[in-house]
This record gives sequence, C-alpha cells and structure tokens, in this order.
Amino acid sequence: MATTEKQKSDITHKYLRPQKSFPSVWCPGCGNGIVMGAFVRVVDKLGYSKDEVAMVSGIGCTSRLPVYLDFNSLHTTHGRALAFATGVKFGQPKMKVVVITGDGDALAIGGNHFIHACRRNIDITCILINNHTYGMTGGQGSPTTPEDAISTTTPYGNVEKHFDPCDLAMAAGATYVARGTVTHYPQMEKIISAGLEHEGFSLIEIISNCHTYYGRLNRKGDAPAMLEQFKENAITTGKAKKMDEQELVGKYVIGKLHEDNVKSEFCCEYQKLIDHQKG
Amino acid sequence: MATTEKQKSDITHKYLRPQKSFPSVWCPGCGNGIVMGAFVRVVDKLGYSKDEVAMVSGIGCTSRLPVYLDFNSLHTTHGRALAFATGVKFGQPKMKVVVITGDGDALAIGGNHFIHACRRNIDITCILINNHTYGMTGGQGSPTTPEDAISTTTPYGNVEKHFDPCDLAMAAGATYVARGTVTHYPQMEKIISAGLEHEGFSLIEIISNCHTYYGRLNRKGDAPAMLEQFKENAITTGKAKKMDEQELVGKYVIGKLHEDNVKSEFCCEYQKLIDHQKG
Amino acid sequence: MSKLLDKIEIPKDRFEIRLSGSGGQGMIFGSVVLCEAIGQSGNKSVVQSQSYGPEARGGASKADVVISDNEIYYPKAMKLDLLLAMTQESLDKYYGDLKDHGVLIIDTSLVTEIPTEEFYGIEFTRLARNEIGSIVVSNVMALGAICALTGLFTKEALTEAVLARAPRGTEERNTKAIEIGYAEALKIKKD
Amino acid sequence: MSKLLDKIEIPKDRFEIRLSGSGGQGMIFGSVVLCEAIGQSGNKSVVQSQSYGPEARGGASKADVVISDNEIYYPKAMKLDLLLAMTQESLDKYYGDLKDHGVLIIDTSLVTEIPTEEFYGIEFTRLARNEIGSIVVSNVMALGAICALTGLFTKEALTEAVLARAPRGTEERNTKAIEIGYAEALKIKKD
Amino acid sequence: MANKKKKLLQGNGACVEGAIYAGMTFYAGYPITPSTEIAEGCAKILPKLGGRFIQMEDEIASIAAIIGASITGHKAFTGTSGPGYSLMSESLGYAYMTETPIVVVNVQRGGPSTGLPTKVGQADTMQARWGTHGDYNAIAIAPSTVGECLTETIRAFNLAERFRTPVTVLLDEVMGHMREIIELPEKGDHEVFDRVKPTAKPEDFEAFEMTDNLVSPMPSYGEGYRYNVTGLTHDVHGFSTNRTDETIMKLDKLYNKIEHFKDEIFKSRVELVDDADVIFISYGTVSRAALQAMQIARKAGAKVGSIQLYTIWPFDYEMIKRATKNCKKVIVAEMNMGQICHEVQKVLDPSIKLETVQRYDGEIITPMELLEKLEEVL
Amino acid sequence: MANKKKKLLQGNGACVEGAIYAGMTFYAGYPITPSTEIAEGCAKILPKLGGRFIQMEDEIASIAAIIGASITGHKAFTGTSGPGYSLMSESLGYAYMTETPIVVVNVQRGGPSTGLPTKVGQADTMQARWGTHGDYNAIAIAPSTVGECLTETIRAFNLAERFRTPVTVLLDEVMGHMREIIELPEKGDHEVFDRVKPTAKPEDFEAFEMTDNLVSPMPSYGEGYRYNVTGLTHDVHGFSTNRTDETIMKLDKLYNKIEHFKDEIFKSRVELVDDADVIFISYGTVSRAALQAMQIARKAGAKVGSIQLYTIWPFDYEMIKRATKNCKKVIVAEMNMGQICHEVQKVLDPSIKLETVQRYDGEIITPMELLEKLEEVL
Amino acid sequence: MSDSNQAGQEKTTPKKKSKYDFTDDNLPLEINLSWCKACNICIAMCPQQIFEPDRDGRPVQTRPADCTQCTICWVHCPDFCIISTVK
Amino acid sequence: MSDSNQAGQEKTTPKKKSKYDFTDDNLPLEINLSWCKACNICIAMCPQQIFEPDRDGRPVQTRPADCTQCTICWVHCPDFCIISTVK
Ligand SMILES: Cc1ncc(C[n+]2csc(CCOP(=O)(O)OP(=O)(O)O)c2C)c(N)n1
Ligand SMILES: Cc1ncc(C[n+]2csc(CCOP(=O)(O)OP(=O)(O)O)c2C)c(N)n1
Ligand code: SF4
Ligand code: SF4
Ligand code: SF4
Ligand code: SF4
Ligand code: SF4
Ligand code: SF4
Ligand SMILES: [Mg+2]
Ligand SMILES: [Mg+2]
Repeated sequence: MATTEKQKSDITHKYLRPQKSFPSVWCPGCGNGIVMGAFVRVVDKLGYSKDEVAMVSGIGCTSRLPVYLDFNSLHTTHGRALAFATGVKFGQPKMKVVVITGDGDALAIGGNHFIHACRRNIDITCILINNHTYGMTGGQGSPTTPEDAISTTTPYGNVEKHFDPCDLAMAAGATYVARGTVTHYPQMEKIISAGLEHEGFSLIEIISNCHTYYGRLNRKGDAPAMLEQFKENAITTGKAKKMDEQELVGKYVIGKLHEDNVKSEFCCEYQKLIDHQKG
Repeated sequence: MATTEKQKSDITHKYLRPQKSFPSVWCPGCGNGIVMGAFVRVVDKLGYSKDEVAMVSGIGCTSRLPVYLDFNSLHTTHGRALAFATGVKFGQPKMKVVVITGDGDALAIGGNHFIHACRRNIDITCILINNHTYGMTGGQGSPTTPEDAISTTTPYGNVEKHFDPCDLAMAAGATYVARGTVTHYPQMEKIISAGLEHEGFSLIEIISNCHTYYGRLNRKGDAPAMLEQFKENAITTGKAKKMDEQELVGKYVIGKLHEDNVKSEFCCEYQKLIDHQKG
Repeated sequence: MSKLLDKIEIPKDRFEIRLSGSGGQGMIFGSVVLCEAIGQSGNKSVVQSQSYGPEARGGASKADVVISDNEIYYPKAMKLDLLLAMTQESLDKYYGDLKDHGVLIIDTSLVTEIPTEEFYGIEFTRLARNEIGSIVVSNVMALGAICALTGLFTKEALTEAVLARAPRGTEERNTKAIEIGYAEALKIKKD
Repeated sequence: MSKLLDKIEIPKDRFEIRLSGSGGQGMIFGSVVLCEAIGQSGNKSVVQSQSYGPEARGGASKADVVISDNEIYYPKAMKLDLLLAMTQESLDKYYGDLKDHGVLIIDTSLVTEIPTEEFYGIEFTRLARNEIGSIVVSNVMALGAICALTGLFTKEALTEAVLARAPRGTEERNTKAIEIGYAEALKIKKD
Repeated sequence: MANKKKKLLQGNGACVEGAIYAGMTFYAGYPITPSTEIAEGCAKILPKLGGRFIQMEDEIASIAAIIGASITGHKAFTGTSGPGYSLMSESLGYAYMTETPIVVVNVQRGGPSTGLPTKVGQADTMQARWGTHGDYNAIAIAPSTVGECLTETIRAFNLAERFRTPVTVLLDEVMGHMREIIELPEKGDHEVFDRVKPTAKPEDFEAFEMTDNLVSPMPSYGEGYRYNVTGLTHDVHGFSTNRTDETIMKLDKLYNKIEHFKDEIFKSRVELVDDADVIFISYGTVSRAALQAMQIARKAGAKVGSIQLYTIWPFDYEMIKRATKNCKKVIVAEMNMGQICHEVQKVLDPSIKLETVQRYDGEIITPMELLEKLEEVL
Repeated sequence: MANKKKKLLQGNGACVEGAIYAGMTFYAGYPITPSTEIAEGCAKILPKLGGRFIQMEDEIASIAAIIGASITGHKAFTGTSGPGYSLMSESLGYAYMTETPIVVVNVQRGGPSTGLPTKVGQADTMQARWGTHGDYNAIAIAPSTVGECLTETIRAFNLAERFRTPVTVLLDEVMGHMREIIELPEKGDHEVFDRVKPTAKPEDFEAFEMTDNLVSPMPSYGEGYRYNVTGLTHDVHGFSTNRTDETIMKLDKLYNKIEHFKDEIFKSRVELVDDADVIFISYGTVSRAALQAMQIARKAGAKVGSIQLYTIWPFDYEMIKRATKNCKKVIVAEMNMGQICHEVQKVLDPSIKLETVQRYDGEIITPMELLEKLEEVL
Repeated sequence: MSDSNQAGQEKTTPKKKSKYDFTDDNLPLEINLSWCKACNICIAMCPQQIFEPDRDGRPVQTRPADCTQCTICWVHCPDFCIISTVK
Repeated sequence: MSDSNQAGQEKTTPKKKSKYDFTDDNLPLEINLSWCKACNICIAMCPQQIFEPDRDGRPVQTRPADCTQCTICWVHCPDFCIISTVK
C-alpha cells in the first residue's frame, strides 16, 4: 500500500473521498488543507489500510477534515471528539484512531475530554490544529488566542491568558507530545508519523493560519504571509532550551516535547484485566 | 474580628450557621470537618467579614461544607462550582470567593472549568479535598484514584492513571498551588491562608480520608489509621527535590509548589478595560 | 357506590415484614438474607425495599419484605404482619404500622417501653454479646427467631442464605446465632 | 369560496429589491447601506435579509431589501420589484423572481446573456476599474444607479450612509462611484 | 416620537439593545451560529457601560456564570442556539430550582443535533418547556420583528426579575440575522422591572419566604443576608430538606408563582378573528407570513384571522379557546414537525378542524404556502 | 420453568442482567444516585464476559463513548439519573440524528435540579420525548417490577437495534433499589434482535439508504464500508447537505421509521377495562399501586380497570381511546405534577372525566391514595 | 503500620510535661459529647494520651494533668466538639 | 518582514540548478486549476520562483526550467492541486 517518495505529490488523491466534491469548503490558503496532505502522506508511508483508520472530529473548520478522506469518519458534536474516539478505540482497539480537532473544539468546550484522554493514555493520536481562533463561527477568541489579540469577542484586545496545549497534555498524562507548524513540512510529517506509531495518547499540535479571521483582525496578512511568520517564529526544542521565558514570548517551540514509552496504555491494561477475569 | 491564637479552639463556633443542625451529615472522622475547621480559623485570623466571603461548591460530600458555615453559600450542580464561582467573582470582584470541591467534582465532571479558571487566573481560592474517591455516591473510582486501587467501579483494581491536580493546575496557569493533608494541621492553615491572600487563582489540594469507602475497600483502616498514613507518606517539597520519581510513588509532596505574583489577575485586567473604554 | 373505603380489605395473600433498628444493626443485610431464605424455600414472590440515602447513613434504618404466593402488586408494606424492632426509636416509629394482632418481635435488651402486651421479647443483643461474643450477629439471631415464629422458611435455608453472604470466618458465629434465635423463639412461641 | 389563489395579489405598498452577485462583490454591504440611506430619507419601514452560511463564503451571494410605508409583514421577498444582477450566475438564478416589468439592473461588463430586452445595463465593473481604478466600488456605483432609477432615497442620504460605513481613506472613491452610477443611470432612465 | 434615534439593527443586535435597556450588566456566553452576534455585541458594548462580558469555556459554564452573577445582583444574560441550549439544560434546571432570574436567548436553527447551523427552525419550542428533568414551570417568549427582539428582550428581563425565574427568548436564524430600521427607545418608554430586594432584617430574613405572590425578595451576596442557595429541594431558609411537606411547598411554589399570575405573562396579537372562518395560529417569524397571508386573503375576500403568540409558555389555552370560538378551522403554522399544534389541539372545540402548515427543511414558511393551505381548507 | 436459576436482584441489577442477555458488551457511564448500581454491576461482570466497562469523566463523555462504541459494533449501554440525563441531551440528539442504537436507563429521582437524590419521581417523562433540540421521534419504555427491569431492558436493546435509535428506559428510585426474586432467563427464552448489517458491496453501499422499513443496515467501522457519520443534516451517503429535499427526506425518515411501525413498539397491560366505570392509567412503579388498588376495589365491588403503559413514547393514543371507550372516568396516576395526563387528555372522549393522582414529594403513590380518589370520583 | 506507629502501641507516656495545672476538677478541655461521633481521632492523636474511650467510643479525659494544650485534638476534631478551657 | 524576506523581494533567481530538464513543453508540474483557490501559497513559497499568478491569481509556471522538484509547492498546496510530472 505504501508509496515511494517520488510519487508523493499525487498519492494524496488515493485518499480523497470519491463522493465528496472538491475543492473543500475551506477558505483559499487555509492551513487545514496542508495538514490534511501531510496526514495522508504519512498514512500512506506507514502502510495503514484505509479500513483500519478511524478519524474522529468535533465541530469547526478543522473538524471538517475527516469528511474529505476515505477512512471511517465520525464528525461529532462540538468538543466531544475525544470522548467519542474513546468509545471507538476502546470498542475496537485494533483500529488506528485519529482525532482531528481545533483549538476551540479541543481546549474550550472539549477541554475536559482532552485532559482525561491524556490521563488514560488511551492510544489515540490527536492532531490539534491551532489557529488561535474559532474559525467556523467567525473569529471569536479561543483558549489559545494570545493576550491582547483582537477577536470578535475581544474587540479591545484579549484580557485572558492562553493555554499551552502541549504543557497541558503533558501535565495530564499524555505520553507523546510534539508541536509543528504548517510551514515546517517535513517536520510535520515526522511528528504525525511518530504520533501515529506511538502506543499511547499522542498530541500533535500544528500551528496553522486562519488569515480570514485571526489574520485579518490582527493584521497578519494573507495565507502566505502568515506561513512566513510561522517560519520566523518557530524555535526548535534544542534552541529553545537556551532561551529564557521572556525571549520565548510569541515564539512556537517546535519538535518533540515529550515521549514516555514506559507508561502502559489504557486498552492494553483493560485487555489484561479481561484476560485475567475471563480466566 | 480576628481572634487570638489562644481562643483557636472555640472560634470555629462563631462561623457555624445557627440554623443548621449539627453534627454534620459526614461520617464519623471524615476529614472534611477538619478542613472546615482550618478554613474558618484562617478566615478569622485574616479578619474577613462574613459578608465579604462567598463559598461555592458543587456536589459531593465535600461540597456540603459551605452549607454549614455562616457565609454566602452557593451549592451548585456537580462539577460546575468554578464556573458558578467565576460568575460570582466577576460579578462582584470585591468578594473573597472560595470554592470547596472534591476530586470527583473538580477533576472528573468539572475538569474543564478547573483548567479554565486556572488559565484565566481569576482570583478564586479553590480548596480541593482529595479523598481519592466519590464519597457521596458510595466509593467509585475518581480521577485521583491510584493505579490498582479498588473502588466499586474498579472491583479488580484501577487500570486507569490518576491526575496530579497540582501539576494540572500549574500547566493550566494557576498562580498559587500548594498541597497539604488533614494530618498536617499548621501547614494546612498556612497554605489556605496564603491561597486566600494570593491575588489570582489558587489551588489548595488537601489530601483527606474517606475511610468509609476508599479506606474500607483498600484496607486502609479507620479515620485515625488513615490520618496516620498521611503523616507517613507526606514529603515536604524540600525533601522531595532530593528524591527520584520512583521513590515518590505513593507519597504526597506537601507544601507550596508554585507561586507567581507577576501574572495579572482576570478581574483586574477587565477592570482596566472598563476604565479605558468608559473613558 | 360510595363508602368504598369501608368495604375494602388488604389482600390476605400478602405477608409483610419490617426489620427495623439503628444504622449499624444490619437490618438491610437481614432483609436480603431473609428474602433469599424464602426464595430457597419454595415458589413465593418476594419484594424487598429499604430506606435509602441520608437515613441509611447512621440513625434509624428499616427494610421491608413483602411475601406472597401470587404476583405482588404494590411493592411496599401497607399494613405490617410482622415487625422486628431492635431499638426503642424504631419501635416507636413503626409500631403504628403493625396490623392488629400482627407479630411483634422486640430486642428486649435495648427496648424497654413497649406499648402492648402482645409481643415476643428476646434479648438478641445481650445474647449475642454473652453467648457468641459479638453483637454484630444480633440481626441474624433475630432471623432465627422469625424463622421459628413464622415458618416462612426453613432453618436450613436460612443458614445457607446467611453463610452465602457472610464474610469468611464468621460461619460458626452465624450458625450459632441462628440456632440461639430459633431456640429462644420456640421457647416463647404461642400457638 | 375556492379559487382564492386566483384572486390574490401582492400588496402594492411593498417594494422588494434584491442585490445579487458573487461573494466578493459586496452585495451585503450594499444592502445595508441601501437600508440606511432609505432610513435617512423618511419614515419608511425596511427589512433586509441575506443568504447566510456556506453560500456566504464565496460563490453566489444575495441580499434582499423590502421597503414599505406601512408595517412590513413578511420580511423576505415575494416577487421582486427590482433586481440587481452583478454576475451571469446571479441573473440566471434570480431573474425568475422578478415581477413582470420589474426593474432589472445588470452589470453589463460581466453579464452577457440577458433573457429580456427590458433592463438597465451599466458596465459597473469596467467603469469602476477604468474611472476609479478599483473594482471594489462597483457595488456602491450600482447603488448610485438604483438611487437615480427609483428615487427611493436621495443621493445625499446614500453618500452619507456609504461614507459612514466605508473604511477611512475611501471617501473620495466612493463618492465618485455614486456619482458615476447616478449619472449613468440617468442617461438611460426611461420615464 | 419622530425625533427618536433610529438604527438599522439585526435581530441579534436588537436583543443586545433590549437587554442593555432593561439594565443587563453581565453577559457570559459561548459563540454559536446563528446567535454569535449577541455575544459579539455584548463584548463590544458592555465595557463601555461598565458592564461585564466573559466568554466562557462552553455553554454549561456560561449559564453557570450568569446564575452566579445574578446572585451577586446583576441582570444576567446569555445567547445560544439549539446545541448550546441542550447543554444548558441541567443548569437551567438549577436556575428554576433556585429561582434565579436569568435570560437566555435561543436563536433556533435546523435540528436535531448539529443539523443545519445556518438555516432556520422552530423545533426547540417543546424543549423550552420540558428540556430539563423534574417538575417546574417555564416562561418562553417569541418576538417576530427586529423591533420586538428589542422590546421582548426587555420583557424577558422584566419577567425574569418579576418571577425570579429563567426566561427563554426564542428567536430563529432568520430573525436573528434580519435587519430592520427601528427606533431606539428612550428612558421611560418601556417599563423596567427591577429585582425586589428584602426589607427584613438579616436575622428575620427567609431566603425563600412564602409571600402573597409566591416570589421571595432576593438580596445580592454581600448585602448582609448570607443565605444558602442549593439545587437540592430546600425549605424556606434555603437548606436542603427531604420532608414531604416542604418538598410539596417548594414545588408548588415553583409551579404556582407562574400559574397563578400567568395573566401578567400572556401576550398575543389577535387579529380579525371575530368573523373569521379560518384562523392562523403562529409565533415568531412565521407570524409575519401569517399576517401577510391574512392581509392578502382578506383583500381577496376570504374571512381569515390570525393569532400570534408572543408568550409561548405558559401556554394561553383560554385565549385560544376564546379567540377560536366562532371559526371553522384553524391552521397552526410552525417551522417544525408539529409542536405547538398539539397544545392548540388540547383546547380546540371538537367541531373545529385543526390543520397545520409545517416546514422543517431550513427555509421559512411563505405567505404563498399559507394561502395555498387556505385555498385547500376553505 | 421450575428449574430456572433464580436470583434476588435489585431493579438496577436486573437492568444489567437484561442488557447482558441482550448482548450488551460495552458500558460507559458516570455514577449518580440512584442508578449507580448499574455501573457497578457492569464494572463487575463485563470483563468476565470479555466486554468492556469504562467510567468516563462525565455523562456527556459517557453517551459519546457509547455512541462511538456502537458504531464499532457493540450493543452499548449507559445508566444515569435526571441531572445526567439532562447533560446527555445534546449528544442524545446526535444519536437520534446519526441513527445510532444505544440504550440509556434513567433511574428517576426527585427533581428539578439536584432535587431529592435519594427519593423517587417520574418527572422526566416529557423530557424523554422533548429533551433535546430539533425534531425527532423518541422511544421510551418503563418497567414496573424487577423482573420487567430485566425483560424491558432486553426489549430496549431490541428496539434500539431494530430501529437504529436511542431508547430510554425510565426507572425510578424505588424500582432501581427494590429487590425481588426473579427467574433468570435462559438462551432462547426471549428474542434478541441483532443489528442488521449491510449486504451491499462497499462500492454500492449507501450509509443512510432509504429502505422499506426506513431503517438502513449499519456496518461497523473496520468492516470495509468506511462511511461518514455526522450530526449535520445529511444525505443518504452520510454527507452533510443543505438541500431542502434531502433535509425533508432525512427528518421524515427519523420520524416515520418509528411512527409507521409503532405497533411493533407499543406495549401495555390492560386489565378489566371492559366493564369498568373507572380506569387507572399509570406506568412504572405506580402501576403496581394501581393494580393493587384495582384488585382491592374489585373485591369491594367497584368496577375498576387499569391501563399500564410499558411503552411511553411513542404514545399509544389509539389504545387509550379504545380501552377507555366504555368508562366514565379515568384516573391518571403519576409521580409528578402532571405529564402523561396531558397526553391522555388529547384523545379522551370529552364525555369522560379525567382525574389525576399526582405525588411529587419523593414518596410513591400508595394503593390507599388511589382508593381514596376512587371513592371521591365514584 | 510503620515503625514509629508500632512504638506508639506501647503506650509509653511521652515525656513532655504540661505547664498547666490540670486536674480532674480542672479539666483541660470542654467536650461537646452531643456532637461527638466517636471517630477516635482525638484519642488516637493526642501525644499525651489524655483520652480513653467511653462505652460508646467517645473521649474521656482520663489523664488531664498531662495535657500540654498542644491543640492537636481540637484542630483535628472534625466535629468541633473540643474546646480548650484555657482562655 | 524579515531580512531574508526583503532579500527575496529582489527576485534574484536562486542559484541552485535543477537536475531536471524542464521546458515549456515539459513542465515540472501538473496543476489542477479547477481545484485551485488562488491562495498564492505555491507562488510565494517556491524557492525558485517558478510561478507567476494569472489574472485570477492562479499559478502559471513561467520559469519551469528552474524547478528542482523540491516538493515545497505541492506539500503546501492546501487543495492538492499540484502534482509532479516526474514519476
Ligand atoms: C455546543 C456547541 N457550541 C457551539 C458551537 C459553535 N461552534 C462551532 S465550531 C466552533 C469553534 C471552532 O473552533 P476551532 O475548534 O478552533 O475550529 P476552527 O474553526 O478554528 O478550525 C464553535 C464555537 C457548536 N457547534 N456547538
Ligand atoms: C450531573 C451529575 N452527575 C453525577 C452526580 C452524582 N454525584 C454526586 S457527588 C458525586 C461524586 C463526588 O465525588 P467528590 O467530588 O470527590 O466528592 P466526595 O463525595 O468524595 O467528597 C457524583 C458522581 C450528580 N450529582 N450530578
Ligand atoms: S475561516 Fe479560518 S479556519 Fe476556517 S476555513 Fe477559513 S481560514 Fe480556515
Ligand atoms: S462517605 Fe467518605 S467522604 Fe463522605 S462523609 Fe463519609 S468518609 Fe467523608
Ligand atoms: S491539647 Fe494536645 S495534649 Fe491536650 S488533650 Fe489535646 S492533643 Fe492531648
Ligand atoms: S475527634 Fe471529635 S468527634 Fe472524634 S471522637 Fe474526638 S471529640 Fe468525638
Ligand atoms: S517543486 Fe520546488 S522548485 Fe519546483 S515549483 Fe515546486 S516549490 Fe518550486
Ligand atoms: S497553493 Fe494550491 S490552491 Fe494555492 S494557489 Fe497554489 S495551486 Fe492554487
Ligand atoms: Mg481554531
Ligand atoms: Mg472525593
């Protein structure tokens, strides 16, 4: 099933849903499409069959992603993707369960399911596309909207603090945590791949552009301009270690932030319980 | 209003609700009462007026606490105490708003409000009485139930991992975080006092005994026995620094874990916004 | 068609039992075991219900059992055929629910004020302490007495039911308690 | 009493306008400004509504305005009195909603196939590009034309309404666009 | 009158204006189409007036926060749509039980579930009455124009404060997004009902005192009364109780404070029913189609009337009975598969035939559809 | 028969036994009084049978997880009480919309809000029909004995799978906690309906195909069909749509798959109504009081009948009409302030007087109360 | 359970001497037995072993003279039953 | 925005030479213009500046010979419009 590097540019089409009309509903240049490409290329490389992959999402622009791809797809209620996914994974542990979620979906309304999925260390790969806003509803502030940023619900600048989703995931118990951006392509493939192969809960945060709302309201320019900014503001984990907190303000530390291959995975533990009790 | 050290033993009665019948509904020896005593002694020491204190709780044995005390009390729905408290504090920023919550209330159903209250750094003091179980409903597993522990919903030992509420709070943005136990009395008073005086979100986790369920199911003995165990298993932050992860398993690190007096508080920030916009 | 209420009577095929006492006296355990003993002794219908919630944590405690050869409609007691009162408080509270000439069994080691002459008094608690060395089995002893007084179930079925539920290591104590309760009741049984 | 449908007619006090074009042509902005111009020009009732959701992101776009001297009951268009079509797609889609002899205004720089002779054609987009140097103001130019053709509001009110909503620095462009639209329409107005 | 300030407003925006007029000073919410403009409007205006806006982490937190704020003395407000309204149901029940005044606007979209987020519906009507568990009594009202979005929101706050209860305002997508030019009311144009505060001394104060109108005066936290608020069944002091007499007293109070004073809540627009053969019954946006159809039909000689409900809950059965007594048929029109029509059915004289026009495809009912139905039944 | 295994079980425990009998292999839940024993029972038994139990972080996550598990092929189950049921309403709507079979037991306690957690109530009856936003059709059933807790739970799973829809089982605190000795059914004693799987090739498969009985075969994830599931209004392929025709088709399907086949769902126990002057109508635990009162009254010479509803929703209006046609009065008895009585009212002949016995103080209705009412109305 | 605990089981009276002059007539504590739930905490925790349980498990001050007013019993009583007599 | 970016504005053709033999007749890429949303990403990101926008903003391969098949344009195209002609 896997494809060679050479054919990389068109293998994506193998995974697009034949029945879905393209192009997507996303705005021109929306980073969601870039992540979608990276994801299917990784799946192809890893050689997963289409039937063994289940993609679960909530509600938001980001959460529309699974609908375009020819896997088992579950487009759920806002914020609940990880809870549904927990049912899918625990119900059918052999499946590769991937959650595609936005910063609002995962961290605002869905924050509780997020930390509990981390805590259980259930083998789900969660790709969180962080565009710092609620794109779908038109650019409101989200839990990752930076301080002072403008959104339609913070018209005078955001007075709230923002989450670092990776920090939260680590504190809650996730065993693979990494960050990338839509501009850092090979690295993005790498961390998605590592997340999929990791046995346990993995969070892959991808910094992405919603130029339509977040970009426009905060004068960040169009899609290419925002992509360029991500390049400028990304700091690798290695470099970041040498910088102090002040220097890191407004920067994105990218790379693998945490990996723990010792902690046991939830479904495996439960299987042991079954094996023991069924006797 | 404050009382001298000498009268410590009976000043609690000044704060008991005259209309409420005592003793409380709690089981003999339940740690909730010990925390209640510490709390009112601190309030007395700090000299707060009864009218300026609002106590908010969810549902659970722990959450019954505010009802006994002669402050403004708001006994809400399960898990939502911090969300209600956010309304109280933001609605009336002059009040001292204290949330009393259990491990189930704060971290299971209420996990999202917990991390978001931390993130906003709203000036609420959250006293989380962690008895590692759902006492009120009869001893089910909670997000702080240790691995392998028995509960009525983990009859063969818990296969899930548990949260460290303090880690979670720090990652989410809380600016004062400390842990104590019901056995370490003066230290408990100290951290509750520091939490109340801190401007910003403070989490005070108190390890407590539910011998009726958690203790009985896990053969931990009666209330005095469990209190004794807390004494044995508590490690001060200083000592803990010298220990590795393995040595810390099953121990409680007690003391102040985090304090940040720089990060601005939510209501203050909003007040600045009002001042600016009202002009 | 009025005066309906004057004509009605509670169906005779129902036998209603209430076990009452304080929180720690194991009335609920007793009622469950009683049901199981009846279950093993034939084809009767049985419904058990109990007070739940705050009441159940300390304080007074009660459990009702309704028994019938037929389908049991209303699952709670309407007018008790048998009341076991292990404390003064429970006797005071529930005596009024006992039907005229209903069976009243009282732990006379704890209950002193009794509003009737028509009762069976056995010092369950004292006997449990003195004869067995543990007051915990006073409830099981009372079941032994009920067995002897009503014949609703056999002593063997009762013993089996108790032993199936009691913690390991308590078999002897419990068996002895049943025997004592049974024997004491036989002594005072009126036929 | 049947044949009701044969007897009915749409109330004459309603004037229904639809502005239609593609997503980027500012039809919604145009409709809002149009409402405000009308609001400033007297005591008329006005209701504006628009297509929302996916449709609103790219693709076809439409906004309706209903105007009346009286209370407006039904808020959406029933049979259009005026249709502005800025693209071929929108003309094709909405022409059928225009009442007989309704006012049809077409951007003839973009629309080529027109199913009727009865229309006002102005090359809004070409004029905007050539005369003002920005096609963004083609919608405002169309409003100038509507002003001239219907007299529903004054040119001054329109200008004021546009300037109140347009970004700073675009005042001149917009004023000019109104003037051109107004003038071009007057040239071809049939009375 | 002529000199009043006029403004072109969306229905959602008019709700904000109405709330501000009524004295709303606290908004907590979570964005959802098609209600988001309410939150956005409040975010903009509240700090300018010294009020407070907070975007919460979800709808559950939003309703919790406004209940908390209401207890500190604010007139508190939130806006949402179906999915958010469903999430609010548990804590909405808490507001009923604790008798906390709040106003919730539900801008209805197509359902069930995520449904049609950008399309119109009226299928949350029954939910507004029965959405949370347990027994209670509910107030829900429905405007039909942008101007009424403003005035009915004022009325919602007045009812919430007068009856110490949550009030739901049912809008729909079309109304929320439609724009009309409306006159902005000035001070004094509309009555504003402010919360009744206790006059008793704190030591004599009973938080849930039984009063003549069954509504207890409500102090704010910090005013010296220090009472207990709980969602458990509680006695007059606010302390939880299991007693049957106190339980009955509490539940009867919740029910009867509305039932006994429902005439203060009912509001409807009854047009030309006296000689009507057929009467439209409708609410919200649909009423505008009904009035339009009535107007057109009357001109064409048909004897048609219209009943528009502004108050949906409590349901005004008596008015329906009265207003329909001379007619032959009624046509209940709603944008759902049939909700209010069942209420009408309950009181309709058996001799009157109930017909329905129902649309649940995300589009609004047109006057033409009503006229076609009319032709069919006449 | 005589040799069947007997067991003393609580109502909650019998639900677990019934679910296991029906093939339930996945439970996700969150503890709440008075339903907790259902979760505890499942935690104990499921791993022994190779099934899966998970305690989720809340009720929202619980229903989400069982929907997810159902889609992977499990018969999936949860138990809760009023507050949890309210929290589930949004995702319950998702299950209606996506036509996902799940069974939810609601062990009702006193409401509203936290109410009386350890006391009995029946006030979530209307909520079981109208609790979530939007239009849909709902199935809710109510046992009245411990034995029926078992058999009705089997029926609930059968209905859920047969109709591809959530089914609510309404218990109450008394029933959940009461114990009875029941016979445990053996294989074959009760029908077990298993999910209908598609037979089409994946390339010809339409996930929400229109079939004769309006229920589409449902594959599990991983079986090669790779379809899309969404809470948005969707077409036959499962892809979201805004088209009016497809919207109508979807909503009609949701409604009619139940409406057209409701005879398969209806279940009631109708006793001695033919010659009855007065008929009790009730459901759940109250029916036992009604049957008792009927028995006693008949003995005393009064002509009394009883209708017990096992299926609450869809409501069997026709049966009520038929069964009451000879009587003079009906007494609707329920442990709430009046919910099902309004449904009965809708179809009752105007000549028949509807009386009610309602109790909402946390205690169950007794036969004596019913007999007193009987005396009053006879 | 731990070594220190086992040592405690020996019930050797700790050394620290009270600076107060408590006697059976001048008790160190007032105990509200009507609120006491007999949880045993005060009895178990008192470093001076002042208490012994009565028949119902409630504390009786059997060694009042040794009380050092260390506060331990009253701050750990979950039911606010214990009040010092020292003002 | 940054120095490197300003340098880029000079539009000096980068040095790296293509190992492929692309010409106007042998284009490096197939571009599905019917899916293209004219987002400008490929145009802006190509290090060889292969593209120029057409009237509608869609990419035209104006300097095909310089394409190094570096993958950047196609992996960043959010709409899967760009496919390499190299098999
Ligand atoms: C219960 C509920 N509340 C609110 C909404 C409205 N809503 C839809 S998407 C969304 C935010 C999406 O933000 P994010 O997850 O960051 O995705 P993005 O659109 O930015 O990709 C919101 C609030 C909803 N659909 N359901
Ligand atoms: C929505 C909802 N779900 C579940 C419950 C049942 N419930 C009451 S308290 C509780 C757990 C309490 O645990 P915790 O917060 O740790 O308090 P504790 O009793 O241990 O002090 C639960 C699950 C409820 N009341 N409401
Ligand atoms: S609104 Fe933002 S997130 Fe949504 S598709 Fe457009 S650019 Fe992407
Ligand atoms: S059950 Fe546990 S938490 Fe609750 S009162 Fe008893 S000891 Fe305390
Ligand atoms: S004050 Fe200290 S020494 Fe005195 S009785 Fe209490 S615990 Fe013992
Ligand atoms: S600690 Fe308090 S409640 Fe416990 S035994 Fe001592 S006095 Fe009684
Ligand atoms: S492959 Fe590289 S060099 Fe070639 S066009 Fe794409 S980005 Fe430019
Ligand atoms: S990146 Fe793709 S969508 Fe964007 S302009 Fe290039 S080809 Fe078109
Ligand atoms: Mg986002
Ligand atoms: Mg707990």
